[in-house]
Amino acid sequence: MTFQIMINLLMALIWMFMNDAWTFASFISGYAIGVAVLFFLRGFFPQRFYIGWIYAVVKLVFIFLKELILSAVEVVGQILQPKLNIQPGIFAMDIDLHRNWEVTVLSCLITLTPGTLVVDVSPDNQTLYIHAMHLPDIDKAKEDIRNSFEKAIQEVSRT
Amino acid sequence: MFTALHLAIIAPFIAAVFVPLLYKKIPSIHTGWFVLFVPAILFIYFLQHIPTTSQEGAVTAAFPWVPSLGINFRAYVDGLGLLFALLITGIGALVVLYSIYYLSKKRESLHTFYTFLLMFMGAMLGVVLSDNMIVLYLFWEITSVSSFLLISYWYEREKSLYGALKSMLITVLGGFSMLVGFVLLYSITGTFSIQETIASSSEIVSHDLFLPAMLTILLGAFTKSAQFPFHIWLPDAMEAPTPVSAYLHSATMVKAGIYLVARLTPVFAVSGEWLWLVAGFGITTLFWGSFSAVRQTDLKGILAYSTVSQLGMILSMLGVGAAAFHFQEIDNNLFVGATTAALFHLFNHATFKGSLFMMVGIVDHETGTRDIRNLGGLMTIMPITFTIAAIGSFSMAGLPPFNGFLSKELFFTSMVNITEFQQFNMETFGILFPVVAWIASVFTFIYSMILVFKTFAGPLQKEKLDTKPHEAPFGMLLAPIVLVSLVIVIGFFPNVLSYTIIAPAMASILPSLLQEGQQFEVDIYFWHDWNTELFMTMGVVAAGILLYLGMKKWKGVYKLFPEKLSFNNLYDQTLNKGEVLSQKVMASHMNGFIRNYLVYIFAFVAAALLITMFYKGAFVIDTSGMAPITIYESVLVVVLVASVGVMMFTTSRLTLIIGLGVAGYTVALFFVIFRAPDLALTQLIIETVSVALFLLCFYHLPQIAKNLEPLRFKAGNFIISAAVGITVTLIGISAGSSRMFESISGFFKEYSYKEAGGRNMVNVILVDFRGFDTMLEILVLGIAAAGIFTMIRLRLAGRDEL
Amino acid sequence: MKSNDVILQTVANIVLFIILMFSVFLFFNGHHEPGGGFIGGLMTSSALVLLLLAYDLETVKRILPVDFKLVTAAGLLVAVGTGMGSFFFGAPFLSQTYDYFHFPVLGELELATALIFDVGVYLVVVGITLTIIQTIGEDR
Amino acid sequence: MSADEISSWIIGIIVLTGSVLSLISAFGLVRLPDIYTRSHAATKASTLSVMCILVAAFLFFAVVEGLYSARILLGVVFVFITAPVGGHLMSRAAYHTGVTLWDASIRDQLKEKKRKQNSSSRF
Amino acid sequence: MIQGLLTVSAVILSLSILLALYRVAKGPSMPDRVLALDMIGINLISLVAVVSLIQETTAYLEVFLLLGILAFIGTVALSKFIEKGVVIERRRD
Amino acid sequence: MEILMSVTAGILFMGGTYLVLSKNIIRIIIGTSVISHGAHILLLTMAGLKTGAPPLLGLEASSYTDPLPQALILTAIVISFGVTSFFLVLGYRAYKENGTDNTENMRGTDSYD
Amino acid sequence: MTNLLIWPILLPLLTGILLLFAPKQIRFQRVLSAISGAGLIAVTVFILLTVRDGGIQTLELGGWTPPFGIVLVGDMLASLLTTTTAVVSLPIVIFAMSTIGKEREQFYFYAFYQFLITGVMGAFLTGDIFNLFVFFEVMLISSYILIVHGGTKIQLRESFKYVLVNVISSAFFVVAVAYLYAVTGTLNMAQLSQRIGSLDSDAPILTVIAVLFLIVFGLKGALFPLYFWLPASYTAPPSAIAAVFGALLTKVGMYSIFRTYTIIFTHDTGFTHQLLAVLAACTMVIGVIGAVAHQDVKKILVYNVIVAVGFVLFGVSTLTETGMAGAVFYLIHDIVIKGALFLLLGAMIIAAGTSHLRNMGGLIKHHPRLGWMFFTAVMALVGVPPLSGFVGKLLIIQGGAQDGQYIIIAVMMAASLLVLYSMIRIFLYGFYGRIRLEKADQHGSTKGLLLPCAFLIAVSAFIGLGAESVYQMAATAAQTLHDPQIYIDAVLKE
Repeated sequence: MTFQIMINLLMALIWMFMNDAWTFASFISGYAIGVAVLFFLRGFFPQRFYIGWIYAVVKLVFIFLKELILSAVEVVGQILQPKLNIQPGIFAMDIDLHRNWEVTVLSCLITLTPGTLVVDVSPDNQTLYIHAMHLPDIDKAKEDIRNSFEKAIQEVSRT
Repeated sequence: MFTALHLAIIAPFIAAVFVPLLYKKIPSIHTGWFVLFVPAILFIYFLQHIPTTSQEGAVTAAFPWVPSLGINFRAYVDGLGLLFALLITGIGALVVLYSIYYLSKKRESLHTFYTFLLMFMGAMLGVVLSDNMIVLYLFWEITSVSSFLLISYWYEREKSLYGALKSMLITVLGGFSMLVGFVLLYSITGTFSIQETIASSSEIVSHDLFLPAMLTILLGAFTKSAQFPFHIWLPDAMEAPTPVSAYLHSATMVKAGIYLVARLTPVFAVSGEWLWLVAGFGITTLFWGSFSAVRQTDLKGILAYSTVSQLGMILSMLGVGAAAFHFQEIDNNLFVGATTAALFHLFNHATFKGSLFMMVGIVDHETGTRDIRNLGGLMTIMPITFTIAAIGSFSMAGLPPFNGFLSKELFFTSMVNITEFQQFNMETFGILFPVVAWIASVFTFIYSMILVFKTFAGPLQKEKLDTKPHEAPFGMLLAPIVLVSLVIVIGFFPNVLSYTIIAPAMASILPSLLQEGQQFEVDIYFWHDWNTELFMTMGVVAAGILLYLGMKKWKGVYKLFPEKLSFNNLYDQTLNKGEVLSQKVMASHMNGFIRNYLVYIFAFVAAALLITMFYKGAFVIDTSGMAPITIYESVLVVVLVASVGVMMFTTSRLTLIIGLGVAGYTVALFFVIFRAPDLALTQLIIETVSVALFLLCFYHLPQIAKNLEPLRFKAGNFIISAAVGITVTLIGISAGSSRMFESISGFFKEYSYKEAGGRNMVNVILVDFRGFDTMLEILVLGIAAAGIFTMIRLRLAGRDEL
Repeated sequence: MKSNDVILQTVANIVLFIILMFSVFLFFNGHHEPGGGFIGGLMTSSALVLLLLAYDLETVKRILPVDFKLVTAAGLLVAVGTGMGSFFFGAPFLSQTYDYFHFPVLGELELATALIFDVGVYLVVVGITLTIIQTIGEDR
Repeated sequence: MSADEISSWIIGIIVLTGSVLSLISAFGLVRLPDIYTRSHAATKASTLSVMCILVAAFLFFAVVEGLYSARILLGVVFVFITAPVGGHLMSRAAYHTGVTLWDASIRDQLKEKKRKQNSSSRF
Repeated sequence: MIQGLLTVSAVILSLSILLALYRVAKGPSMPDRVLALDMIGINLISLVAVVSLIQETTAYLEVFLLLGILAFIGTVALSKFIEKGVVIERRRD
Repeated sequence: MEILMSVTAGILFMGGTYLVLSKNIIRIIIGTSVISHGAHILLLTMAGLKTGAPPLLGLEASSYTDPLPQALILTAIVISFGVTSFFLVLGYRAYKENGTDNTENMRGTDSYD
Repeated sequence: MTNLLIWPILLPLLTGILLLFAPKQIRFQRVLSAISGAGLIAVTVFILLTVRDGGIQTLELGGWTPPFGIVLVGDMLASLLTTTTAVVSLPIVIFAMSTIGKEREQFYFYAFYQFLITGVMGAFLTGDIFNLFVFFEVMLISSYILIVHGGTKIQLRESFKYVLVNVISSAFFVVAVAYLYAVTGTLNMAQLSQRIGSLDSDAPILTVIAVLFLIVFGLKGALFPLYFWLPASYTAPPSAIAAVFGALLTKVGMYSIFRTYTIIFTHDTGFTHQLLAVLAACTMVIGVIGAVAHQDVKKILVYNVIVAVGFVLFGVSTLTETGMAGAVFYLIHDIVIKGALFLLLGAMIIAAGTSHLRNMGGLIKHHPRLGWMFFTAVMALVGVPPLSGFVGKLLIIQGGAQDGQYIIIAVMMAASLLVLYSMIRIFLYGFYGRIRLEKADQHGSTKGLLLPCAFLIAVSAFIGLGAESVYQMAATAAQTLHDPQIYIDAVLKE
């Protein structure tokens, strides 16, 4: 993947050389041409095309944003209730991710999801301890986490 | 110009430098022999000046020291100066000679002794031969210092140190006072030259500072010449080796005060205060000294008080002599005689007192004691010494045919004459002078007798003496013999002195009385008819003998003066109480508790500023041109105040640091609001780093103990801190309301980009306009960091730091 | 108790570079926009502090085997040296100058000696912050 | 209404939304019963609020000054990355120093885990 | 008009800072305070942003990011301190 | 506004002074920090508030705030940072060595005999 | 030549920085410090001569015309003080080499020392009120470290107090500058002088600010109700450090009062200078009380430092040329002689193994040179002519008399007497008196320690005997102070 990016950059540089134009605009156009070329030749590389990866990242970010907004709304709702109607608690959740950054991203996501907050990670990165604002409807949250977040992250980390 | 005269004055100092060298290099010869040359040569040198001075002339030579301040080493040899110079060198030579035998080559560290002695000699010459008051003061202080050193010569003796300190404190006190007097005189006349001051004496009298100047200078003279009540140092100074006592504390140094009075008589004598003060203190001292001398049991003590008394006598004569200034002619001027008498006695006193001291030294040296209760019967064992003692004492007592008789007679004459003076209430109270003088003379007679007869007559008390007494070696006797011969010679031929030395000296004291080419009539006669004075003398002898014989009966009188009330005791108590008091003062506030110090400091800050402010009416409010208050800024202020409040009252250290963080961040926000982006950035980061540092250090620090401070303590703190806050605020408002000038910042706006090539003015100021500040500021940081490193790594704990 | 700092460390790794880039940006920007040697230096130090927070002294020392005391001294020397540079031109101490230079690729750039001075400031700030923090941190 | 006015209205409203969000989250901070629930309020709502406002600022400068400031966006990203981490660290610290859960909490699986480890802490 | 809106926002933000400050003051536990601080830090970003909008100046653009960074570092430091008592560990075993 | 800021600075001084006057080392050190905040605020206030745009010529405003006090404050801030950190370490070293964080027990004896 | 004035600052600064690079190389540290010290003397003397012959020298740092940039002003007062500082700093550092201990030498002692000198020099030379603050800070932070250097219990305890007081006073300094800037809108001293001098009204707020400045500098200079921090903190560090403190630190505070109260705050002298005079008198009194109260030799000397503050400031408060010349003269003398005395006491303590008079005695027997040097120094301190203390004191008295301050003159003379008393006690009970230690059981050797002391005493004697030339310079300095227009013209070149 890194290799792909390097080649792409090189192509942009070559494009600039050829045009003899050292501007940002020519860089962008060179880069765009490079992307196109690479897309056609993607079969050459053992890994998947990196634009796809970028797409995954972007998707992850959007999930992030969406969850953030939802969660904020929910929290606001809970705060503004005249009477606090919550049953908080901490629950453990096993995860299926190993790399440090994966765990990190997941934790961040969880923390930004409605009603959940990672309190601790077990030393072997296998279990997250999560505080929930309202424990009774946590099962759905768990499902959400498993289905959307973990999957999105795995999508990103897939090579 | 540096002349031979200067060299003569400086010579002893130069010699003093070489003394230690000689002592070290030539240990086989008593160092005194080398030293002896100095005074001897100088004596001869000064003798040469007699012809000049006896023609009313004066030798002067000026050498600049600090000319722009009017301080010049102007040596001035006139009659008065020469009289003293001869005394100093002459007696000096004899004393050195005496000391060669008195001080053991083996036991004593002679180099220090002779160094000090020579220092003293030079200083004394300087005092009497300087025309410049400041130079005079210079030498004056050196006499005090060298006297201190000589008194404390045997530095392991507690009493030496005590006496040395006492003499130093008192004489230096006088010296300082005198210096102030000189400065006051200077501010009247604009010159430090004594002669010039004398020349302008008529204008001085009316000046406001005349009296203060006179008083302060007199204080100097009185302390130096041991006048009542400053005489207390002199008896204690007797701890010095006897040659020193003979030299400094009878013949020369104590007479520096007399010299000063005589020297300045032309300046001050016109005023009545001078007359009363000088004569009054003199006569009091005369009485008190002689009265106290009688009760002494130490031979040196007797001599000390006797010296005090005699100095008082000379001073009183000088004082009375000042009356002469109120008559413009010397013809029929009765009071001129007083001055003659003073000078004559000055000389006489040096001779007989010097010999007596040396005599006592011999006795002490040979018997090991000076206590008259242990002495007696030495007459046969030490006949020469006895003779010396007898002549000296009789002269002192005022018996004929010795010189003391002559001066005593002249003294009585002047005392009697003063009652006829028609000014300054003399006609009313003047009668006190002859009366007191007579009583004092009686006591003088008594102690003179004690001196002779208690020591040499009566039975020998061998058991009380450590050694077997015998006559002293000839060398030791030589000096006193010379002196007593003078006593006799002058007794018979007083006029040897009168025209060579005394008349010129009088011309220095009473210059205004002389017309051109005139001279003083100073014929001194042995016989001057059956007059009051002679009867007084006879009365003295009669009463003296009676009282001496019946001493046991009236000695109880002394019990009326308890030790507690004495000036000596006053001195001791002042020192002790002073020390205790100062310790109390210090202990009361310097208790090492930093909070108390801060309370004082803050209280002073607030008080000083607020008082100034309202005393000067500096408080102003001018709201024009001020920015309006908006609501969110007010909220920020509330935040800041709240955080301060939290910090003030929390007991959790983490809350404290968080409060600080909040305050810091709010300050940063203010920087944002008030358009200071660089500041905001810096403040934010620094605040964060500081917080991190605090946290780092908290690992090492304990939690804050609760309830450490009682409520009163806190209330006090609150009041003080509120005062500080109010002060800062009020001045801030006033200063902000009274902008008087345009700020210089317009320059930066104009030139930041043009000249320094930067658009961020603050940064340009930091790195260019005021780059120097920045350089130092990073230096501060660097030092702080290195300091922290050092503080943590370098631990010499447990080591005893001296 | 030993705790798992995986989240912190991972985030710190990313954030570190953002901060460092930002600090360099602030430093170079200082002459025209808010920023400069102090702020840049402090920012760099913050980055390193973050590293220290996320990891530990040993690790950071391994990554950055620098004696920060010497950095401080070097910074001071640079700052003072810039000042002394003006001696060679007979100008008063600390005289700064600047000019515009044309560089290939980069184009027209302003270069000011003040920038070198600022480098000194930057070095000192970084040096002292880390000296202080390391020393205190090592003290037990 | 001109385009400028409209855009400034929009920006204003975004800003206001952001600040209201922040107020609510502050309110939550005060109102919610224990540190963990407060963490929810603090991390989520205020992250959103700051993002709103920063985006508004970005838009403002883009519209008014024509300045597309990447620094603002970088700021957004930064907050976005760090806010959850901060919340996590805080609640972890709270937990490890023994700050108890609200009485009404119904489960604590971490506690069971911790009991096994039998740990001790400084506070 | 937008100025009015912005001022209102600034006030609201200030108020929320005050509220958080109340939490800082009250506690009860240290993490509570630090949490509130973290939030103040975030709110400060907002506030600075609003102020720079009010002043219509780009001078504070750096401040946003910087505040974010510092708030983060501060929070990390404080939480480490609370949790471990040590801000910087010597060596992690 | 200047008056309000003067008052604020005064309050900072008051708070700082109050803290400095207590017996505890930490409170004292923090008190000095608070005092220096007050001093900085005051310096800013004294220069006159809000008289123009931030002192960046790039903004091309018609008037700017006085940049000089800002530079001075910056210097002062940095210096007080250095001093504060030194003081802090000094405080804790003093505590360690003397075994107390109560200044009343740090008097040191002054003997007069 | 342009940059002449920077050298007294730059030389120690550069030396200090270079010393930072190799802390463990003791030989390098020593040699470089000594060379730099000697160089500093040469440079400052050269400046002194230049100023004497060529009038006030200025250096506009960065080439920015005052009042916009920072300007260094070498007038007579500044050059005299820098020279004296240089002359004192070299012997002290040489003294330190044999007393301070290897550990301290390895931990930047010399560097801190050089930085301290940098700060002192800069404070004397700067012509900018804020730059003065910065130099104060350089000096102070170095002094903080030097006091605590070594980290013994007593050092830590006392330096905490010292730092605290100074931090607070620095804050007040900033505040004072802020007020002054608000009212006058400038920082350059010459322009301040010019602006304040041009005021028609009496500007009461300036009086308040003047008092605030007096407090700030009084705190550094140990003026009467602000001296509490001084005694303990000056006794805590080793002798060499105490010497540099006693000789220089308070002097910088005094110098600043000197500067501000002569060229800046001359609008309301009836109030401000009378206040100064009264405080000066109180300072003398409290100083001698302290000196008399103590039996610890260091404490005695330290309180004498306070007395000297009173003397000098009294000279300043008279606002007469004579009085100010006296104050300048006395200031110079006091720097030299306090340095000498602290060093001598340091050697004495090493010889006696104690600093308490009760436990000393008879040191003269085995340390005659030390003893006589000490005696000479005491005489110089007291003002016995022809040593250095005399002329200054004389001039101050004269100035006081011109100003009509007779009561304070009396206080001053009484204080001088008690100074004598307190110091001569050290001589009497330490050097004289019963011999406590025979040669065999000496605690430490004073070998090599006497040379620096002797040098300083020789300087003192030189100042006294060569008073004419020194006086000429002091008078020039006083003239500049008395007539700020000279200063203004030289700096602003209008």
